[in-house]
Amino acid sequence: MTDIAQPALTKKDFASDQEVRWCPGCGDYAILNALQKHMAESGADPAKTVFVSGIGCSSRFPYYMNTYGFHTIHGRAPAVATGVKVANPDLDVWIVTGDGDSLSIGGNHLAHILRRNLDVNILMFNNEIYGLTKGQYSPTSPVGTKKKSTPMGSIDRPFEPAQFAVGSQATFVARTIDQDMKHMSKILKAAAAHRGTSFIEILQNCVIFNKDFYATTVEKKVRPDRTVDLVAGEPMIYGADRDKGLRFNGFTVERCSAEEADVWRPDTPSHAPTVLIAGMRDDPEMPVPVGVLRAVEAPVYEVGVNAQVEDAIATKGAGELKDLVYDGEIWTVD
Amino acid sequence: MTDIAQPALTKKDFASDQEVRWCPGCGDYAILNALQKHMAESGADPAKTVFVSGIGCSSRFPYYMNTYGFHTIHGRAPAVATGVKVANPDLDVWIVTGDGDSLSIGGNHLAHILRRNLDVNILMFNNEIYGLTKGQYSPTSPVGTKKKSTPMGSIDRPFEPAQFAVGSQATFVARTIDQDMKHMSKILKAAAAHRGTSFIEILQNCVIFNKDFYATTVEKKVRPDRTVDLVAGEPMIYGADRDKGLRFNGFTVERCSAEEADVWRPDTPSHAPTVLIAGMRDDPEMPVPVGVLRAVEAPVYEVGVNAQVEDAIATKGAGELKDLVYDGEIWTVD
Amino acid sequence: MTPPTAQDTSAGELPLQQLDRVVLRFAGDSGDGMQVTGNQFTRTSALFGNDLATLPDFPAEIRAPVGTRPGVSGFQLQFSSSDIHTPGDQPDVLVAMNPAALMVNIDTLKKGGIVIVNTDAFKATDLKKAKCDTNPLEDGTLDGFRVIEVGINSRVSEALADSPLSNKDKQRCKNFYTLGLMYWVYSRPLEPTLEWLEEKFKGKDDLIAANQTALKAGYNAGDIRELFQGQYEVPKATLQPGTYRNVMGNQALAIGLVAGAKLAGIKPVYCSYPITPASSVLEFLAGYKNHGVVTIQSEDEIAAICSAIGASFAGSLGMTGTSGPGMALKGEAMGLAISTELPLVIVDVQRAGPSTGMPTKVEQSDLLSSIFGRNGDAPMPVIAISKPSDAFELSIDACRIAVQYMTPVILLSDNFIANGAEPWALPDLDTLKPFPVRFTEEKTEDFQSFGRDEKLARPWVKPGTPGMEFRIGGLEKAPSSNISYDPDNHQAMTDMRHQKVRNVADSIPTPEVHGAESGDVLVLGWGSTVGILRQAVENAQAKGQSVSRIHLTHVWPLPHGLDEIFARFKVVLIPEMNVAQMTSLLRGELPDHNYIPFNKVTGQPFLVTEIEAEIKRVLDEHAGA
Amino acid sequence: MTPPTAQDTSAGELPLQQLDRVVLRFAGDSGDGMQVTGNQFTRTSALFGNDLATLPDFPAEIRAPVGTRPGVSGFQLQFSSSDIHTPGDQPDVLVAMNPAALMVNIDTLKKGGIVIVNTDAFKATDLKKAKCDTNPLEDGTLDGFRVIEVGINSRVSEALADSPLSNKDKQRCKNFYTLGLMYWVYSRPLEPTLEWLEEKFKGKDDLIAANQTALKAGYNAGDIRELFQGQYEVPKATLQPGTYRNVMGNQALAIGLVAGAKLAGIKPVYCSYPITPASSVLEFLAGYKNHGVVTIQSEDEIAAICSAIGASFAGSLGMTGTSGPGMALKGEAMGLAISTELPLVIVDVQRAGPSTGMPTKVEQSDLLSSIFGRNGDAPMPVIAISKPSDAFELSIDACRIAVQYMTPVILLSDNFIANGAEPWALPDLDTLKPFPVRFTEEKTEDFQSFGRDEKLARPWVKPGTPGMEFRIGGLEKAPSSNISYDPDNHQAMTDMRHQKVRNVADSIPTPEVHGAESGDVLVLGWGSTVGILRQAVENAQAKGQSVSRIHLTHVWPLPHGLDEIFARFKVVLIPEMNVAQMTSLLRGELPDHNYIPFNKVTGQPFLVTEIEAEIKRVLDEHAGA
Ligand SMILES: Cc1ncc(C[n+]2csc(CCOP(=O)(O)OP(=O)(O)O)c2C)c(N)n1
Ligand SMILES: Cc1ncc(C[n+]2csc(CCOP(=O)(O)OP(=O)(O)O)c2C)c(N)n1
Ligand code: SF4
Ligand code: SF4
Ligand SMILES: [Mg+2]
Ligand SMILES: [Mg+2]
Repeated sequence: MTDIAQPALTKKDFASDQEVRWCPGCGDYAILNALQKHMAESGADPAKTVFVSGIGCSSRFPYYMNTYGFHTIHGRAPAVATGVKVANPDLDVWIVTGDGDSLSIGGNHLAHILRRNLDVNILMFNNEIYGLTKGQYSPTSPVGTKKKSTPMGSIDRPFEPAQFAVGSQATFVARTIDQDMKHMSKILKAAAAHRGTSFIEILQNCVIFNKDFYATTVEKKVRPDRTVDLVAGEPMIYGADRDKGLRFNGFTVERCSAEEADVWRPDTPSHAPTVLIAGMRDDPEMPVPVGVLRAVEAPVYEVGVNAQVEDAIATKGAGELKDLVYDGEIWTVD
Repeated sequence: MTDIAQPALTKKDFASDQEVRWCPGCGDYAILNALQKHMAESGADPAKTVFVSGIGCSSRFPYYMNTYGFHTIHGRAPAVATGVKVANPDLDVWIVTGDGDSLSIGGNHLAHILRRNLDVNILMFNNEIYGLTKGQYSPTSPVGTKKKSTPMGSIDRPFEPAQFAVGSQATFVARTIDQDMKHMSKILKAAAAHRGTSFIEILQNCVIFNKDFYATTVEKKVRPDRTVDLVAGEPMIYGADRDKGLRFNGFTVERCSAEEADVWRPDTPSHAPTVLIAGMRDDPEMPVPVGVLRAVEAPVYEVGVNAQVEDAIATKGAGELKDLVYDGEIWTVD
Repeated sequence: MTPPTAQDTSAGELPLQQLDRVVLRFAGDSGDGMQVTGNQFTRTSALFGNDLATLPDFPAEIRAPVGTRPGVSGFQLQFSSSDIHTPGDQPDVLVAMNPAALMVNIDTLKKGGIVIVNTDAFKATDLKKAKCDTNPLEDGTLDGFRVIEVGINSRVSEALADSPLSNKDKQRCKNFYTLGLMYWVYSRPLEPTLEWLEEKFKGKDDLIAANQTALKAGYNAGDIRELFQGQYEVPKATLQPGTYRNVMGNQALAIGLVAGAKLAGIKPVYCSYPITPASSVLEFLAGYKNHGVVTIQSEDEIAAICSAIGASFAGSLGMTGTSGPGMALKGEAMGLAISTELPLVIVDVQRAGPSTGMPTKVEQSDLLSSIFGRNGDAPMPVIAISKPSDAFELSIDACRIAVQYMTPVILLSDNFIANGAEPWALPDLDTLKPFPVRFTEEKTEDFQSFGRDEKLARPWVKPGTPGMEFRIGGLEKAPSSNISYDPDNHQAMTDMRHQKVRNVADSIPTPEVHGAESGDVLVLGWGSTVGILRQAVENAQAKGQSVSRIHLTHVWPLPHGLDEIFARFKVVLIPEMNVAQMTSLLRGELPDHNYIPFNKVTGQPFLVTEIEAEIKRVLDEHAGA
Repeated sequence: MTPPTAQDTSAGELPLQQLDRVVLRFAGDSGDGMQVTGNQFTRTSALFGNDLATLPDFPAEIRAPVGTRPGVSGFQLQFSSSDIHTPGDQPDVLVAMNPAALMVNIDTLKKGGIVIVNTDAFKATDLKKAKCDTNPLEDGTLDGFRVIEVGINSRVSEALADSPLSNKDKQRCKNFYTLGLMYWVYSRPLEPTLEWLEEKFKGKDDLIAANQTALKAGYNAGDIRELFQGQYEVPKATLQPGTYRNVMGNQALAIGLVAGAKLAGIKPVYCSYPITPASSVLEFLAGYKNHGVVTIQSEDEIAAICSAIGASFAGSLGMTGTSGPGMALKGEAMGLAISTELPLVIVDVQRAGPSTGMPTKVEQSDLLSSIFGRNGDAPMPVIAISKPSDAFELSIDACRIAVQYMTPVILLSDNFIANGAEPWALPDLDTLKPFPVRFTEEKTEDFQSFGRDEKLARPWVKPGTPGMEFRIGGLEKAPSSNISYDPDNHQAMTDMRHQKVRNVADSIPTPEVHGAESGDVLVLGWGSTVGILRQAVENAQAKGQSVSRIHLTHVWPLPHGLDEIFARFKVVLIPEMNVAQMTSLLRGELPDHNYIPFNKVTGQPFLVTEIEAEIKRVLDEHAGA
């Protein structure tokens, strides 16, 4: 929303005085870095910026931003943020959450903020694990995950976050990678520009409890061949040599040569291309899609809510307390 | 699951001795009727059948079935049913819920039972309203719904239940209509036959608080032109004269003549056809799809959970209490 | 509007008897319009100048099957020429529109009371629906009552012979026929209802005409008059002078919340998930948008309180409302509001529990869970409304405490208050004391986000204020608002949170003792029992018994001065609609007194006679001591 | 395994001094392996035959930045030749691996105590990380202590010169060097740890060798020995004869739940959502699948309790576990279990609150919310574990009460118990009394789903049983289990639910009074304060003070006989890690006694000396009275 002004503040101005307390090597550091950079570059006003989070390693985020911040309770950040944004639509509200916070305990609030389409940005740090509680599997962990509470492997089929988001009527869905600063910056910018709820899944390395997931999916060495960056209006191309492509064939996605690749259109009215592309995650032969997976326009909740108040005032006149109290049938006793 | 046996019991045997207490004319009666019929016809064993519900008009359902029944708390039926089914996989478990119960307060539990794919059947009575609390709009009410709590019209964009379900990795999604007994029976049969969680949305008439929604969508007179019954392997045809058809064109659905209609394949691996078809609901020009919207195979949660227990016993031997207590480093003091 | 006169010029030949008070109960099928009938009678009596109290009694189902007992809807009112405080224990007159209504209510009718039955609704099928094996009009059920049989259906048909309405629609005028009849019996004017009908059915002239005709036909049913052996009159009461309106508890509460926010000078944001009997607070507030009220219908109760907390964090006055099951869900978030010290008003319209319980029935059983029902040491003030007409003031006070002390506040109401209507002596709005919020906008030398003022409240900084950025959360914090695991800090913050809530007692009045300042028995009440306890104690006092009464509105922290008051009585008798929760609370807080609990947990209010009997029992046991 | 001997044959020239008890604290960075060190020392001492008690102290963060104060991890243990009950108030010896560890812990060290510092970790950068402006080794911080400086890093490098490990990996053996040193000082055998290392690093021979070498190097560091002026010996304690193992609270609790289900003869289904410090109950149980244990990691706490309720409905023993914030979420569902009268065990491992609070710190502040924290009158038994070794028995008792009374039961533990380890005198499993569930499989003439046995428990019918189909739910119900809004029925059911829970008291023993049966002060405790209170009271008794002690395990309903016991003392002193919650409870229930609360809410256990001082204060104030 904010116009890109001459950056009066630097990245450092967005760092709070709190010591950052994630494990050394945790992917969260890079995301913090990217955010502070984004804030500075987009000319954000710290006084008008609010970070709201739930509980988890990721949710410590607000403490490290020199903006307003609210570290709430587990899973409820979208609900708290809804109150913040409706009460004061001028605030630039960012939600920071984890895969457990947003898709386990908080799944319903996430779904509802997405359908309401508040103009906020959601950063979901997906490390496919519960970090803060020391390593239990999460709703994004693949079947068979052997962790503390699942010594014989997890049984539940995971959510695919982008599919969950569009199933909840999300208007903006994107995915990026903690270690890819450039990509992260690009996605943050796109999300900030979107009017409505932006849902960004950030693949994040929990070096303590789940670094294997990361190593086999998006770590630098495997990234070019294991991910595809989808850019609106451009062909879907990937590979270290950018020689691989993807194309749609009815209701499947196929690998093809770069030349044969289809153009990516995240603004397609139907959810279909997003769910198709997001579905590739199930298939180890296919790259993990990153980039903007969906971006469509829809009315924004807090605007509608406040517009009704204004309309009511415009039509009925600004109410006085006496209009409410001295209302209906009144009689006097002397 | 149950073999179709010679119906030893009749529909009446599945009616409990409780007086049914819905409003006269409520669509819930027809559904109750259909269920009792289905139970009798499928040769169900009342002793092995459990109905679990949340709270709402719809959720009174279990009281009227002469089976085991649990009327739980608002939104939590899927969680309770998970415990029932895991504890005793032999029971045939049915969840009855409303649009508020399942998609407002209970959205998260619904999503999680769908991803876990327990072998239970979910009947979601969608009347696009909160009936029991006397008529507030629900998460399936269209934007602009003017009801008690929204005198100026609702602002939130609704969920589309089928899209929400597939976004939550549902393996079976269907939709039917309270007043169409034949269709309901067909869908109930298909759902019962599905191994995994079957999610059935039943468009239901709340004659007291929301009959208008019903009248303009699926009431008998408008139904042939306003709905399309999708049948696996058959062309997508509808209309009073069955002269209208639907076909896919890239990521859109188009109306066409019956001859040009595409064949419906609810077992397509990708979610795309389901979300495309379900998306027609937004478009007043398009019919509301009913029938089986998705049906794919996936492992079943309670089977996996109990198999791990059996595997553990098979490999480690059935544990004795002393193995747990007298474990690790033991020493004696005399 | 000035009160119309009560003159029935056509009463001529029959005697007119004066009564001090009458308890009337209308009962019929939910479809029979008994609530409308009751409300019209109430309204007319209020305009006429009686004191009155009402008790609507809805069926649990939206529309139970016609003619069945669970489908019975009732409305009881007491109207009087002197002060009254309850809708009356037992009706003097019961109007029963069908057998189910008769059977459900006959046990409450006063011995020798009048029962008016619609004989047209006592056919075999009607009796079957009501599960009557024999006809109660004939089987002795009504022995000992004065039975007035009226074929209301036929009479309505006759009266509306010329109406173009369908037969079904004509029969829907039955309730106005009945109302007309009762208006005649109690010498009430027809005008207010005739006018109301014109307003209500504006544009539907046939409906207006038919209902008005039915009303008049009932009023003028000369032959029935004979059966009553005369007409009654309940003269005006000498009410406290003032301006009045009728108000329901939930409405007064909603208006109070708006008033509170206005007095605080900030925007009210009410977030709620519907639940019986709290839903109408949301619905009323949603109608007040031109007062700057923002309402959100949330996805559940947890979201509702969290959004309200978010709104308060952003500098508005966050509010949420629910009933028991919803309260049980909000506990964790209440802890967050306590820990972050944000203002918040949490309305709990209590209903019978546990669990889903009996949603349409009354109970006071959320007292202890309001005070203690959260993990950790998590104190918060709790206020209890006693009746519709003080909901306004106490809602304002909840807002005041919330913003002055930077704390969440629970505001308890109940089913009886929520749906009960009574005349409200309208306050002089100029006398309401504003308590404007002053957001902290600049950092003084020693500024701390969790610094303290003289009340121990922390400063309220509104996001958007330049240079004041800070972070808060549910982890324990140092005064700076930074996370702290320091042991001494946790002790200090815990003590601070407790002391702050205790300090609220400094800002609330010691409740008045009604009756002698000392004596044998002090009857202590809180919440919606107020009218019943008042009546019972006044009756006991009139008999010369040594009984006084005190009623708590601020139940946590307890107001100052109670210890001294209790010490002046031998025993404190505590009637409650729960299992002795206030008794436990008082024993824990003020252990040095002799408390006697008296409990009723039937989903129904106490009867005045029950309280009187208990007072007598306690006096017999303790007066000599 | 038989206990190894404590003979240090190489101690030769230095004096060997006998001590009755020693309190030792290891402190270092979270990466320094202090928990392993502490556990090894504990294990060796247990095998040797000392009595002991431990107190691990984790940092709040998973991995706080290296070298910072929040990253300090500590482990305190007391080992003794006589009975001890606490890990000790103040360490006699502090091992500090870096400046942060020194600074965080030095205040607790006994005046004149020994502090062993790793001087290699006191470089300028280390000091900066620990926020030390000056070097505490030089600035007087350590005045009054005996400081033993050891360059542990260099010594480890030297000792492992020949190891093929990387330098970094070599330095990870520092903790074993330190452990070796302490083994020498306290004449502990090396064998148990040498063996443990082989087991632990099986297949990684380099690691085994390096750690073993480091351990021995520490043990044999001749020059350092001089600094200690001799070796100490803490002889074996005369422990209660029996078979022992070490057990952590959460593990004993998990085993107890399995045992309870086995004794009930039904399948345990534990449903939980991870939360500190309860997660490991789920993790332990997930490892017991071959015992027929089913575990579900649910999507949240509400789902967890609901699935557990579903499992109980289906005829298994549903269980769930969490900590404070999760408890606050489960309230509504607890009400459902109460209303449907289904057995259920709800574990609450308490942590410091309110809200998120201090998740890794101890508190007892969920007492009142456990008892009262649900809408409506919703009574349920509450049991409180006191220490790891009785977690087993009380978990069984929770299961017993749940199935015998058809009720949910709350089992309270806390952070201190959960992660604390202590020797567990293993029970003779043959003496455990089974309480097999008998499902009702046939309808007798007067069968009712909510009929009652002599305990007032209702029959348990298992879905799947032919001919017994019934429906239940959270609405009020008649004995038939059909929905009922009948006023008298609600009163009767409410009374029944209360009485049933009260009846549980008939099945639990009156707690023992430790000390004289009457006197001036009775110290009453519950939960994890048991060891500290026992020590303090024994100390006071040894001084001849008129003090006795009682400890509650069943906190709701209260056991019979307390009234009589309390009456024999002038005052009842109630030390608690909350703001006087037990005091409130007892005043409400047994109002006739003089209760004195003594509270500490720092997230840290009481010190024995604090309790002793308070006993003295109370005696001074009340003994004369
Ligand atoms: C009500 C509640 N339940 C459980 C917890 C414990 N808890 C804290 S964070 C967390 C999950 C964290 O996982 P995720 O959201 O993925 O964040 P990460 O730590 O991986 O960044 C859990 C279960 C809690 N704090 N509150
Ligand atoms: C915790 C809780 N919150 C709110 C309610 C009130 N409530 C009962 S049913 C209901 C919604 C019903 O809507 P739906 O699920 O669509 O069912 P319907 O009545 O329309 O069949 C609500 C809000 C409740 N009983 N419990
Ligand atoms: S546990 Fe994992 S997610 Fe949490 S701070 Fe450490 S590395 Fe990061
Ligand atoms: S309110 Fe609506 S949904 Fe409920 S019983 Fe009546 S008609 Fe049916
Ligand atoms: Mg995570
Ligand atoms: Mg509905």
